[in-house]
Amino acid sequence: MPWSRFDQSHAAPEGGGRIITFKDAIREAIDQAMIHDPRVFAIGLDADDKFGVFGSMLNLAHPERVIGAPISENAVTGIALGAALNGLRPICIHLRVDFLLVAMDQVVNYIAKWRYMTRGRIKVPIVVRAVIGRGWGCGAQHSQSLGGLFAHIPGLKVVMPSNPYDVKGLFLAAVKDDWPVIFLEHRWLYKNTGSVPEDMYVLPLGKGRIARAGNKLTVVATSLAVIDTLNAVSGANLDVEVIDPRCLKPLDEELILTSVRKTGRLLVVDYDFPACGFAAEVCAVVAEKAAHHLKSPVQRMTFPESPMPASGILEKAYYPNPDSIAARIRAMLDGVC
Amino acid sequence: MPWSRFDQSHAAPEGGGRIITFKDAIREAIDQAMIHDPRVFAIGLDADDKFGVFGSMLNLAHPERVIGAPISENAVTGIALGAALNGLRPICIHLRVDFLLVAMDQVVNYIAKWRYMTRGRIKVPIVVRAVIGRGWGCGAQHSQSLGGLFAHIPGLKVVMPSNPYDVKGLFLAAVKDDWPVIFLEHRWLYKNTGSVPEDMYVLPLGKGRIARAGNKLTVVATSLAVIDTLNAVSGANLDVEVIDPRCLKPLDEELILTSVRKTGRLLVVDYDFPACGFAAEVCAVVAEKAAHHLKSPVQRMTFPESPMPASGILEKAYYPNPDSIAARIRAMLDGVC
Amino acid sequence: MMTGNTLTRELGWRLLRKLREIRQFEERIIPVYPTDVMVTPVHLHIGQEAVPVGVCDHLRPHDLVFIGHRTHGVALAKGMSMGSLMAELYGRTTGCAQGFGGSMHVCDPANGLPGSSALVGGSIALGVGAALAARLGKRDQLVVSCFGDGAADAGVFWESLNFAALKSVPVLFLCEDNGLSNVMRKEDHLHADPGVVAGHFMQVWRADGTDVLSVREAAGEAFAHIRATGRPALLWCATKRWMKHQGVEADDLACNPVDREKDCPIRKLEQALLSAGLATQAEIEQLGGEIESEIDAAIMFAEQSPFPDPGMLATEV
Amino acid sequence: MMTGNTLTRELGWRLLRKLREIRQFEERIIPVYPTDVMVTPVHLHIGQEAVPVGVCDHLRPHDLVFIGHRTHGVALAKGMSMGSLMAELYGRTTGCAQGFGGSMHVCDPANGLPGSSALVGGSIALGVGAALAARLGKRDQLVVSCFGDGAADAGVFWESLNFAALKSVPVLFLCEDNGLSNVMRKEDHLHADPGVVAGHFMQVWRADGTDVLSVREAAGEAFAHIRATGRPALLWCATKRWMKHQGVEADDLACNPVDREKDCPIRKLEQALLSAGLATQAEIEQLGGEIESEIDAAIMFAEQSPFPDPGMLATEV
Ligand SMILES: Cc1ncc(C[n+]2csc(CCOP(=O)(O)OP(=O)(O)O)c2C)c(N)n1
Ligand SMILES: Cc1ncc(C[n+]2csc(CCOP(=O)(O)OP(=O)(O)O)c2C)c(N)n1
Ligand SMILES: [Mg+2]
Ligand SMILES: [Mg+2]
Repeated sequence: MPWSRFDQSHAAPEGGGRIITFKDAIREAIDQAMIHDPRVFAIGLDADDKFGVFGSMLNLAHPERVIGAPISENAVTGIALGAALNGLRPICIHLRVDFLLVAMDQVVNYIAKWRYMTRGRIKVPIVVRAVIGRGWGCGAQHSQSLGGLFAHIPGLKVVMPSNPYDVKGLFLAAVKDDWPVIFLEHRWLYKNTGSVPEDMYVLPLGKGRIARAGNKLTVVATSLAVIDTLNAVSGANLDVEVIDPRCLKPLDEELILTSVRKTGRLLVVDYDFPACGFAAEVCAVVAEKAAHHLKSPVQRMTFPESPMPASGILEKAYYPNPDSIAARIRAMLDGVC
Repeated sequence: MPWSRFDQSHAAPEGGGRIITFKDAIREAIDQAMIHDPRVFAIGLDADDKFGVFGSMLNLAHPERVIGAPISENAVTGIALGAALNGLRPICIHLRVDFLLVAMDQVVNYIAKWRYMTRGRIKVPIVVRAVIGRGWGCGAQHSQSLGGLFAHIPGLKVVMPSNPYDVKGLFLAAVKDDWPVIFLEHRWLYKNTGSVPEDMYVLPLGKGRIARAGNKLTVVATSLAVIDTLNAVSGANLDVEVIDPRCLKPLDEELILTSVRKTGRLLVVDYDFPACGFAAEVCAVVAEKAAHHLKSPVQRMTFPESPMPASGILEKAYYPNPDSIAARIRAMLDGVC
Repeated sequence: MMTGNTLTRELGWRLLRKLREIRQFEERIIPVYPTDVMVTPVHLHIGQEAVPVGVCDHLRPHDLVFIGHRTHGVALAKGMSMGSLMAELYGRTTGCAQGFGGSMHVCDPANGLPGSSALVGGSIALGVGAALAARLGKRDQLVVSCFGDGAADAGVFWESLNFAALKSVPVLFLCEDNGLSNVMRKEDHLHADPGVVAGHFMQVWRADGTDVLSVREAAGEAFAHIRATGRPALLWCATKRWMKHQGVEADDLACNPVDREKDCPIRKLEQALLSAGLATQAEIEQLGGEIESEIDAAIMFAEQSPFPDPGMLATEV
Repeated sequence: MMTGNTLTRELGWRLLRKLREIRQFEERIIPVYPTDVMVTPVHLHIGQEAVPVGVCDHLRPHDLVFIGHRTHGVALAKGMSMGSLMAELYGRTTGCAQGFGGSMHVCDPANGLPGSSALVGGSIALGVGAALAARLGKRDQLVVSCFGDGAADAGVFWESLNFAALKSVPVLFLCEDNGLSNVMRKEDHLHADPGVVAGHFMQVWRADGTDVLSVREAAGEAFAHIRATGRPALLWCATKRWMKHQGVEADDLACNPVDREKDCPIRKLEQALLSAGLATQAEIEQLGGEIESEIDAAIMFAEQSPFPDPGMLATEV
C-alpha cells in the first residue's frame, strides 16, 4: 500500500476535466482508498444502509468493509480507534456532527491523545467523518458545526473542505495520514460540482489556498462559507482576497498572514459559534503576528451567540449568507462599520 | 427561598475578617445554599464518599441531599438536568473535568440548549462543578482545563474563580442563576486562604475584577493563572494591570478593553490549550475593539499545542509558571519579544 | 388483550378520542407537508398511537413525560393543544416553543411536557432525574421516560437503568418498540432483548403496543408498582410504525409489512366498542368529524399566527 | 479450583514466576514511592495478580490486551520488561512511553500492549475494535478488553457487549472484579450482575480471581470458544484488592477485609506446587531472590536513565 506515491499533489484543475459533485468526489475518494489499501474500512451508524450517508457511500467496490452500527456512537468511535491501534485505517462516520458529542470522551480523551501518550509508538490513522450544516428547521441539536471545538484539542487535525477537488484530495490525505483527522463535510455542498481528476491524489493537510485573489480585504472562510463569500464577492465585484485554509488545524498561518500584510484588512467568516472559536483564533494569530499591517480592526462574522432556532424566518436571520457577507465587506471597505 | 435578597454583592474585603481556605469557601457556599434552599442538592460520582470531593463536601448540614453515583457520568449529568427541569437546583459534580467529556452530549446538546429550545418556558438552574488542574504526573487524560471549550458553547456560563472570596460569591451566584453554569475549580487553589464573609453573598456572573492595578501592560488571567501572574508581577515589581474576568462567559469585555486602552498592551495567560481557546477570544475582542490603542501586538501564554506529558521534568516545561510569566512580561515591556 | 380492563363507554370514548386526535392530526400533516409550510423534520406517530394514549391516560397534568424525536403523539396524548403543536410545526410565535423548537422540540410545562430531544437516548436520563426530583421533593408526581427500541442501543439506557435501580428512583421507562431504528431492524441493532435485561434491574411489563387497552392495563399496573414500592419499572410496548422514519410517506421496508386493518389501534378499539355496544358507527364518524374541525381550527390558528421576530434570536441564552 | 488443569512443574513454575514478578515489583514500589522519585499516581495490582497471569498465559506476543488505569500487573503478565515499566514510573526516556505516559499509560507494541487509559470504561471499546480488526484482517490474533467492576457501570460497557455480539467480534471481555470502585462497594455501584447481563449477549465464564489456575482454566475455555465460534465471550473474575485504590497504602475499608493468607494467589499456587511435590520451599525462596535481583536491576536501570528532553514536549502531536 505505497501511499507515498501520492505525495505529489495535483494542482487544482483550471476548469475543464471531469465535472462531478462534491458528494461523488467523497464517494470516489472512499472507494479508491478502500481499493488501494485493504486496511481501510468504514464504520458508523447508518454507514451501510440504502441511503449511503447522503449518497456518499453507495456502490463501493468493497461493501464488505462498510460496517453499520447501532446507536452507540461512543463505543463505535472507540471501536474505530481500537481498529486503528491494531493496524487498520478506519473511517468512522457520523451522519451529524451533533452525534459526535456523544463520543467526545473517545475523541478528546482517547483519539487525540493516544499517539502522544504512547510517545508515537502507536500510530492513530483514523478519519472521523461528520456531516455538518444547518438543517431545515432542524433546530439546536441538529445544526451544529463544531469545527472550532475540535481544532481546540491538540492531537486532532481538522479538515473542512469547500469544493469537490479539495474534498477528494483532502480525504485521501486524511486516510493516508498517521494522525487522527476530523473531517467535516457541509451537507449543503454535496450537490456542488467541480472538476475532479479521476486518479488518486492527496492535498497536504495544513496548506490553504487562495480561492480568489484581491487587494483591499482578506476574507478567511471555510467550507460553505467559502462558497458564500465567493458569491458575495463576485456578485458585488469587490476587490477582496478570499482565503480557504481548508484545514482549521494545522492552520496555514503563513498564507493568511501574507494576504493580510498585503490587504491590511481581515474578516473571518466562520459558520460556527463565535466565542473561543476558529474566527477568534484567526483574529488572534493576525493580531499577534501582523498587527502593524492592519489598516482597520479585524472582524468576525459567525453565528450569533445562541443555539440554532427552528422556524425558517429565524434560521434566515441566524445564518450568515452571501448578502449579509457582501454587506459586511462593503461596510468594512467603506470604513463605515 | 428569596435568593433575591442576595442581589447586593459585598465588596471584596480589604484584608481582615475571617480567613479561610478556597476549599472551605466552596464548602461553605454549598452548605449555605443547601440550607437556604431545599431545592439545592448535589449529585456525582464520589460526591458522598469519605473524601468529600477533596474536602469540599464534608460535614454538610444536609448530607441526605448529596447523592453518590456510579461511573455513569453521561446519565448522571442528564439526571441532574432532569432534576433541574423538574424544579430542583442540582449541583452536578465531576472530580476531574476530563470525566465531563463522557457527558458532553448532555452538556452541549441538552444542558446548554434546553432553555433556548423551550423558549425559556423551562429554566435550567444547574451548576456543573468540575475540578481542573495539572496533576502530579497524571498525564494527558487527567490534567485538562477545558474552560475555553465550554465557553465556546452558547447557553453555558463558565466560571473560573481564583480566590476564596470570589469562589464563595460566584458559587452562590451560580446556584441562584436560572441558566446552566459550568464551575471550574483549580485543585491547586484549594489550600489558598483569604478573607471570606460568613454571610451568604453573590457576585455577579460576568463582572471581572482588577486583581492588581498597573499602567504598562494588561494581563488577563483566570483561576490559578491569576495567582501565578500576581506572584510574577509582585515578585518583579512590574507596572502591570492584572485582570481576573472570573467568568469566561459572560465575559466582562468592558473591563478588559478599558484596561487595554489605558496600558496599550495585552498578554493573556490561559492555562489551557492554545488554539481556538479563551486566550484567542480575548485577543480577538481586543483586536476588534481596541486595536487603535495597542502599542504592541497582543500575546498569548498558554499550554503548548500538545496533550500533557507525565514525567515531572516535562510537566515543568509544559505549564506556565510565575517565572515564565514574569519573563514574558518583561520581554513584552522591553519590547524584546 | 383487553382482560382486566372494564371497558366502559367513558373510558373507551376518552381513549378513542385521543387515538383519533393523534391519527387525524398527523394525517392532516401529510398533504400539507410537501408545500413547505412546515419547515421542520417530522417523525409521525401513525400506527403507534396506542402507546402514548394508553400510558398518558393514567397521568395528571403535573405528571411528566420526557420524549425523544418522535414527539407529536405523546404531546397530544399528554394534553398539549393541537393549536400549540400545529403552530410550532408552522414555526409561529403561538407554537409551544414560539417557533424556536420545531417538531422535535416541543414543550408544555402546564401539561407536564418539559421538552424533548432530537438526539436519541439522552432524554432517558432526564426522566430519571425528574423522578429523582419528585422523590426528593416528596411530591405526588409520576414521571415517564419515553424512548424507542433504537435508544436502547445507547449506553445511557444502561446507565439510567442501573442508577434508577440503585437509588430507587420512581420512574417509568417506557419503550415504544416499533422494531425499527430508522431503516434498521431491531435484530440488527440489538442483540439481546433490553426488556429482559431490564428485568435484572426492575420489574418489567410488556404490552401490545397496537392495543390501547393492553397498554393502559400494563401501565396501570406498572404505575401502581412504582407508587407502592417507590422503585422504577419498565414497560415495553411492541408496536408498529406505518410511516417512514421521517417525513410523510408510508413506510415501504420489506422488513416492516404493515397491515392497516389488523395493526390499527383505532380499529381495535372501535371494534371493541362496537361489539360491546358502547358505540355506534355513526357516533364514531361524528367524533371523527368533530376532531377534524378541531384540526381545521388548529391549522387556521397556526396559519394566522405571526412569525417570530428575528430580533429575538439570541435571547433566552 | 484447580480441576481440569494438569498442574505440571513447567506450568506451575511459569505462573508462579509471573505472579511473583508482579507482587514483588509492586512491593518494591511501596517503600520508594513516598520519596517522590515516581511522580505518577499508581494503582497497585497486589492481590489481583491471578487474573492477568491466568489470562495472559494463553497469549502470544502479538495477541493484544487493552487496559484501564490499573496497568502494572497486566503489563508485566503480558511480557513488558520490568525495566521498561520501572523507568516509565520514574519518568525516564527508557520508560515504555519515554516518560510521557506515566503509570496509567503504558504501552509495548512488541508485547501486544497498545496502550492503556486513565479514563474508566472507554478502553473496553478499544478491545472490541482491535478484535474487529483482527477479524477483518483474517489474523490469528486474540484480543482482550480488561476492565474492573466499576467500568461495568459505564454505558460503553453495554454498547460494547451489544456491538460485539451483533457483529460477531472475537474479543474476550475480562472483568477483574475486586468488588470495589475506588471506595464504593460493588452493590453500591451496580444493581445487577453484569456477568448475568452479559449472558444475554455472549457466553460467560466465571473464575476465582484469587486462584491463577481457576482463571487460567476458564480463560482457556473462553479462548477456545472464541476461536471456534468467532464470537465474543466474557470472563468474570472475582478477586480482591489489598491496597488502597490508589497509592501504596494497605486498604482499610471495613467492607473490604483482606485475609492475606487465604486470599493470596501466590500462596494458593505455592501450596498446590508444594503439596503436589512440584516445588520445594527452598526453590521458591530462590525464585523470590532471583526476581528481587531482577527488580534491583530494573530500579537501577530506571534511576540511571536520563530524563526526557523538555524540547521534545510538543512532538508526536
Ligand atoms: C445520538 C443520536 N444518534 C443518531 C441519531 C439519528 N436518529 C434519529 S432517530 C433514529 C432512530 C431511533 O430509533 P428509535 O429509538 O427506535 O425511535 P423511533 O424512531 O423508532 O421512534 C436515529 C438513528 C440521533 N438523533 N441521535
Ligand atoms: C470516566 C471516569 N470516571 C471516573 C474516574 C475515576 N476513577 C478512576 S479508577 C475508578 C474506579 C474504577 O473501578 P474499577 O473499574 O472497578 O477498577 P479498579 O480500580 O477496581 O481496578 C474511578 C471511579 C475515571 N478515571 N474515569
Ligand atoms: Mg424504533
Ligand atoms: Mg474494581
